Amino acid sequence: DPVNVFAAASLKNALDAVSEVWKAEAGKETKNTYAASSALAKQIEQGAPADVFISADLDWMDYVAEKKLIKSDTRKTLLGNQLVLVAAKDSGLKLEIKEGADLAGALARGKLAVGDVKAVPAGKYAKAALEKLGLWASVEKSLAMSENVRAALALVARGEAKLGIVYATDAKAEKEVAVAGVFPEDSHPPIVYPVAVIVSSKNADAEAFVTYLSSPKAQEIFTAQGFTILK
Amino acid sequence: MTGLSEEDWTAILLSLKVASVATLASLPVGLALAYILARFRFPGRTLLDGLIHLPLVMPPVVTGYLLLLSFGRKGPIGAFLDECCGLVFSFRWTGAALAAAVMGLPLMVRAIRLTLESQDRRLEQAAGTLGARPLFVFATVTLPLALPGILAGSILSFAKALGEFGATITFVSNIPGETQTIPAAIYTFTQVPGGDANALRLTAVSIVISLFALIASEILARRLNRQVASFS
Amino acid sequence: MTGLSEEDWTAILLSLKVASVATLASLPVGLALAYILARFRFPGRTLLDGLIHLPLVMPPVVTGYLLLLSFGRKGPIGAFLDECCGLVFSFRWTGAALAAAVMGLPLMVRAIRLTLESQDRRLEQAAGTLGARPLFVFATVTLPLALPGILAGSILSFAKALGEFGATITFVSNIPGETQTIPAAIYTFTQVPGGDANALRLTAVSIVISLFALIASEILARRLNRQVASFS
Amino acid sequence: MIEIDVGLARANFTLAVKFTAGEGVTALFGESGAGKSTVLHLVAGLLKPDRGRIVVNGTVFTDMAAGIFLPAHRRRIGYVFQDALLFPHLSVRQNLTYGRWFTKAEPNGITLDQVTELLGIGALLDRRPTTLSGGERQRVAIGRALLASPHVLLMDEPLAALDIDRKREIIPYIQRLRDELKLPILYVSHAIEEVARLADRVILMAQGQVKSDGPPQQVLSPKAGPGDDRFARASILTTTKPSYDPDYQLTQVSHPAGAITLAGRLLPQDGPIRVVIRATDVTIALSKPRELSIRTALRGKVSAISEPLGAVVMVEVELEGGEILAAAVTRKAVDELGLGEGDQVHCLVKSVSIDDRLMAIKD
Amino acid sequence: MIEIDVGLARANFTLAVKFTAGEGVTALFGESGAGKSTVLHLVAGLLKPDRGRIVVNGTVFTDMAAGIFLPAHRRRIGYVFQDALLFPHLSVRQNLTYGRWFTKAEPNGITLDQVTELLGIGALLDRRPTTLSGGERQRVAIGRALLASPHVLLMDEPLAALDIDRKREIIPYIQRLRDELKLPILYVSHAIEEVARLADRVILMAQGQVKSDGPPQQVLSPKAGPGDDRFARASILTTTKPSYDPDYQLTQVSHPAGAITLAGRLLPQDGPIRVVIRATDVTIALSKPRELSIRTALRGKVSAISEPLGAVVMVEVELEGGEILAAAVTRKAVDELGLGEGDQVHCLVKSVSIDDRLMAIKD
Ligand SMILES: Nc1ncnc2c1ncn2[C@@H]1O[C@H](COP(=O)(O)OP(=O)(O)OP(=O)(O)O)[C@@H](O)[C@H]1O
Ligand SMILES: Nc1ncnc2c1ncn2[C@@H]1O[C@H](COP(=O)(O)OP(=O)(O)OP(=O)(O)O)[C@@H](O)[C@H]1O
Ligand code: MOO
Ligand SMILES: [Mg+2]
Ligand SMILES: [Mg+2]
Repeated sequence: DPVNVFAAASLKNALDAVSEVWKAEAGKETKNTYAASSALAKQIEQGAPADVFISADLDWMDYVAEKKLIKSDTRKTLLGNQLVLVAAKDSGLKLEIKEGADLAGALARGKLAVGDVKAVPAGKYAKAALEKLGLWASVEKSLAMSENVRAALALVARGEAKLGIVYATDAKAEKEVAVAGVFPEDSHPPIVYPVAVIVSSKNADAEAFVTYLSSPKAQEIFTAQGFTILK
Repeated sequence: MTGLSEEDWTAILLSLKVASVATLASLPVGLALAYILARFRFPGRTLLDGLIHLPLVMPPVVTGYLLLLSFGRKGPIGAFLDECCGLVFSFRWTGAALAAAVMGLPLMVRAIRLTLESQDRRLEQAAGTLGARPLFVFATVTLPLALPGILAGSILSFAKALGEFGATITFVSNIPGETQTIPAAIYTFTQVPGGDANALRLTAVSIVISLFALIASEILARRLNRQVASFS
Repeated sequence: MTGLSEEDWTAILLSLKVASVATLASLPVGLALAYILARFRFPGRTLLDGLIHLPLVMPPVVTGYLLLLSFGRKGPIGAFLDECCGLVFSFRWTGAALAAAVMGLPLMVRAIRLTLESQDRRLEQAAGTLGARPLFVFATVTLPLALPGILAGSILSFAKALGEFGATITFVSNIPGETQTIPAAIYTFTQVPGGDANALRLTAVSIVISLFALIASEILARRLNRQVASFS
Repeated sequence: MIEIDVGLARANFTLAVKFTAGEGVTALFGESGAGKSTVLHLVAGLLKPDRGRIVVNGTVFTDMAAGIFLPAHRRRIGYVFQDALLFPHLSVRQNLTYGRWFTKAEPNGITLDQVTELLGIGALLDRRPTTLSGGERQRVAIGRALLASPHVLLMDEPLAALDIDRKREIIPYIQRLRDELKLPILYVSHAIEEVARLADRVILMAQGQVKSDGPPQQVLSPKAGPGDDRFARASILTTTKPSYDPDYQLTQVSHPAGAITLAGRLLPQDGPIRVVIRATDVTIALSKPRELSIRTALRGKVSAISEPLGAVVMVEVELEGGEILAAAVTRKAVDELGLGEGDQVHCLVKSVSIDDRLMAIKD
Repeated sequence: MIEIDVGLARANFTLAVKFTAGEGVTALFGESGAGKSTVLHLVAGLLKPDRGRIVVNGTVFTDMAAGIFLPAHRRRIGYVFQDALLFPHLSVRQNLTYGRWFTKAEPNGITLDQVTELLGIGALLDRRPTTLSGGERQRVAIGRALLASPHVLLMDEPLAALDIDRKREIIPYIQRLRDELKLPILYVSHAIEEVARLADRVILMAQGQVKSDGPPQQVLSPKAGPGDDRFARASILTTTKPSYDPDYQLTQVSHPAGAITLAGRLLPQDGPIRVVIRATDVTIALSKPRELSIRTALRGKVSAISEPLGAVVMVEVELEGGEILAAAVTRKAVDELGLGEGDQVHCLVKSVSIDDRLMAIKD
């Protein structure tokens, strides 16, 4: 049987590639199901036939862990990501992001597109970082929150929003935007993608796949997509 | 040639199956509800009406979540149906069909109800004087006269089923080959860089399917239209 | 008491405004489209019909994205409307209303079209013989006779507007007080572990609003129903 | 046998009728809005009265006090509605045979072929009702009711939209239904001649009430006539022993007051033959005239002359044998002839003015 | 003035009619399905012919060759439809006044009060059409058409659902419209008497074709009559100089062949007065009779006797002055009286059998 992987939607490109390599190497298959981490977590709670869960943030992995739905010994933190400030490609805008940076000035009364600061992981990180850097108050009223980080990116790419805060992985692939600045690592909680095997899984290959996710081959694919590998 | 991957085709065929089954399965239910709402006054009627509209009023994600809670493997209805009839919805294509049917139901019911309410009820009464029992009247007069509404309701429901996403992905997730319908596949594409072209291709497929369904319904409707009077 | 925060109330009032404006604004458009589809045969008719159904067929997110492309500040229509009439949709509640209107349009058009197609057209012709110009006939005969459909279409559109989420958040984002409607607020709650209770509270508000709308429409409809013949 | 005693209150209209109608045709007669159609709806079970009973052929259709209300489909009625009410989604043929689903082909039943032949709708069978002319629609509605093998017929102005030739073809058939199948028939019509010829009993209605009720001789006779309309008055004479003269194609029937000549040949029928004579068709002569084209002269003596109010007075003549014949005569003629009660007179009736085709007479 | 020359092909029916109808009432007469309503639809602009022209009062309504098709709302017609077609969402009052929106109150126009009075629908003004009886609906439909101040009236069996009293009240009004407003009126009816009294011209239709077309005298007269129906035959005499006898409430009009007595009083009108006499109402006498209640005896000589086929023959009498009067007489009477062409006869007509109320005579 293929391994049923429930993964945050933003991992699709990378994870599909890893699955392919794994299939070629180990002869085993996975079936990858992508959705918002929140939806996946609740579905696992309701008995979804998942073997492996990869969340886009800690909160939802903690949620399933608390309900004792994952094998805690298989949990690990797989990947990291960076938070960047993006602007339209032709704006030529560059901004060093630090305490006291003039983000509001750079916005010039335009909108700052982010993921939903309560709901979407990228949004939550963005809010944490802005607060940490003391910029929150100056831009709070300018936020345009989206259902997911890709939608936020689209707003910048389409010129609707002046600036956006997204993952480096997304910024990298969108030709219409340029990275205007990178948020310091310590300005927000570590951006992590935790992974674990589900308690109810009876698939013997599940743990093997999780292990494979940390193999050099897999890591190469992840880094190529812009993810960082956490030690 | 088409630029569609095998996975795309799987999603397309699944969507067709889900939308067809959802429409057909919700037809009798929609018809019964429309009939009850159109023809009877009883306490709780407005509540029933409100209930039917719920999938429209609630965000699809909430509908999906409520479906998950009630029709999931651990939900009360889901567990019962599993036990009694071996009918499992959770994380199956049947669940996707259920979600689509529920989301399309208010549209189906309204359309049918509209034609039922605009019918000249004296025709039913005339059928009664000829000896037809109520059920026969329903089958031979009420139902045929409501066909335009049934057709319109089916088309709306089918189209909605093709596009339904929020409730489906929340209820039965997005499992390739099982619950990954076209909209779920599109969603996945939009969540990663560079997926837009794929998303648009699939969207186009949806549109073509719905156009075919529309054309078929128009042809049928034109046949029915004869019953409306006009001098010319 | 109600357990509703100030932000919740903002979302509720906004949702009411958005749903009302969306319904009212789409009425004339829906009416015109329904009339054209019901009464005229022309090349491209099926295409127009298909176009109207698109918001149903496409995942809402895609609809929202297409709205962004066309009605956004940089979109061709959006730019034009901004320039000519100062009408801006992006990140405004007007955009949320536009999204809701577009999503509800297929429902509105179908309902109106159904009643238009089941009308006895000889009544319009009778009005013509009495000297009424087509526009007057439309206003005094066609329109009043289509009221049940207009009412049904409005209710469907209003309910859909209350529940619309995917297209709205994609098009105009989720800005508290400006574009954060009830569903957007609910969505936010559902994405936070433990937010379910808040989400349900807001959902209940939506349901209550829609029930009120339904009751109002039922009362109106009962008045109109007199025109259907029956012996008893 | 139809027994009705019901009450019904509507916003603008109150109905309270009570009558019994035996076998045969009972005509409901009366002005527009009098409540004729409402009575039929009540008998058909399409309307519930506020109070009262309706019993037909011994079956209790409605009894509000006992909480009985037999649904329409169990009443075995054939209803020809005032506005046809054909099923728009069915072909003419399907409309006609709709009632057939619920009745085993009854031995006495009329067949589809007979109905299409009688009503002249053979060419319409595959058409849709919306493409029919007004009269065609009405004929299909009649056929649909007949083919349901009803035990009671309710007919609401069934012939109003038809041309005279077609009317004259259909009326004898309704008479045959009445006579052969012994169906009770409730028949609404505004045409006195139709009513006079067909009805065994006439119920005259006005404003939801029965104003007059009895055999047509009585209800349509001078004293009880509806309104002051001389054209609405007719007398009905009971005659016997028809004999046919094939040379002149005339039928003679016997009446105590003299022979009555009718044009054409009577269909074979048992029992007495009713001849309806309109008051305007009767001429009064003091002596039996000669050199006149009139064939029928009935002896009698003047029994009453109505109040001399307008231009026309009604002269009632008690014919030999006791039946009353009414004649409409100008007041001037009464004066000039010096007519008074008790005078012996001859009542002249043109045979040609008696509409034989309405009487089941065959040319 | 209405000029029609059109063709129309339908799946089961082909229409090809050509006729001209002057001022006054033109009756369309003919069996069910003959195409009468179709002609009205064409004149109203509710139907496009395949070919042909329709010109009314000098205005080209339709000219297919020239690509002219005036829309219905610019034709200024008043159309009384065969099935009423009231607006179900409007009250009776709103239905009645619907046409008023498009016409400035015209000097000659009839008022709402007059219409409700004439049609007896005053009590219905606030009702909905679905709650009306069949006859009430039809009356409202007539009122609605009249109130639109039309320049042409199209009436499709407008009186079919009405009782006789109501009919007799409405007909004189239609005559007044004809005479005072000089409206051309196309009038479909199955009732010969209605047609005979009202029509200036009768178009007899069958199977989509005009079978006969001319003044009623001609179309409804013996030779050209519809079918073999003696009841459909009537003669029309042109009379002058009405004089009224207030004592007896009788009107006498002059005719070269003798005076004709009518019951009641003529409404004041100019010009000659048309008297319609049904063939079945004429009795032939060889000598002028006495002691008879008949008031009218017209002199003339037999000009033709129809083929002696059935029981009844038509005797045509050329009255003094040249007009023809048809009498329906049994063949036996012809033989017994020894009637032959050229014989001098007296034609007796009962005044009471002439339906004065259909003639704009007032009691
Ligand atoms: N919409 C239609 N489509 C096809 N045939 C039609 C349509 N309307 C009428 N006809 C046919 O055309 C013929 C003439 O119809 P029309 O209504 O003119 O008859 P009519 O003379 O008015 O008859 P009636 O006295 O019964 O009303 C009929 O045979 C009828 O069946
Ligand atoms: N649905 C209704 N609601 C209220 N009043 C009604 C309704 N139907 C009929 N009436 C009224 O009841 C009265 C009797 O109607 P009905 O139809 O029995 O008359 P009718 O004798 O058949 O007249 P007609 O000869 O004109 O058909 C009328 O005054 C009519 O206005
Ligand atoms: O009701 Mo939705 O926003 O089409 O999934
Ligand atoms: Mg009636
Ligand atoms: Mg007709």
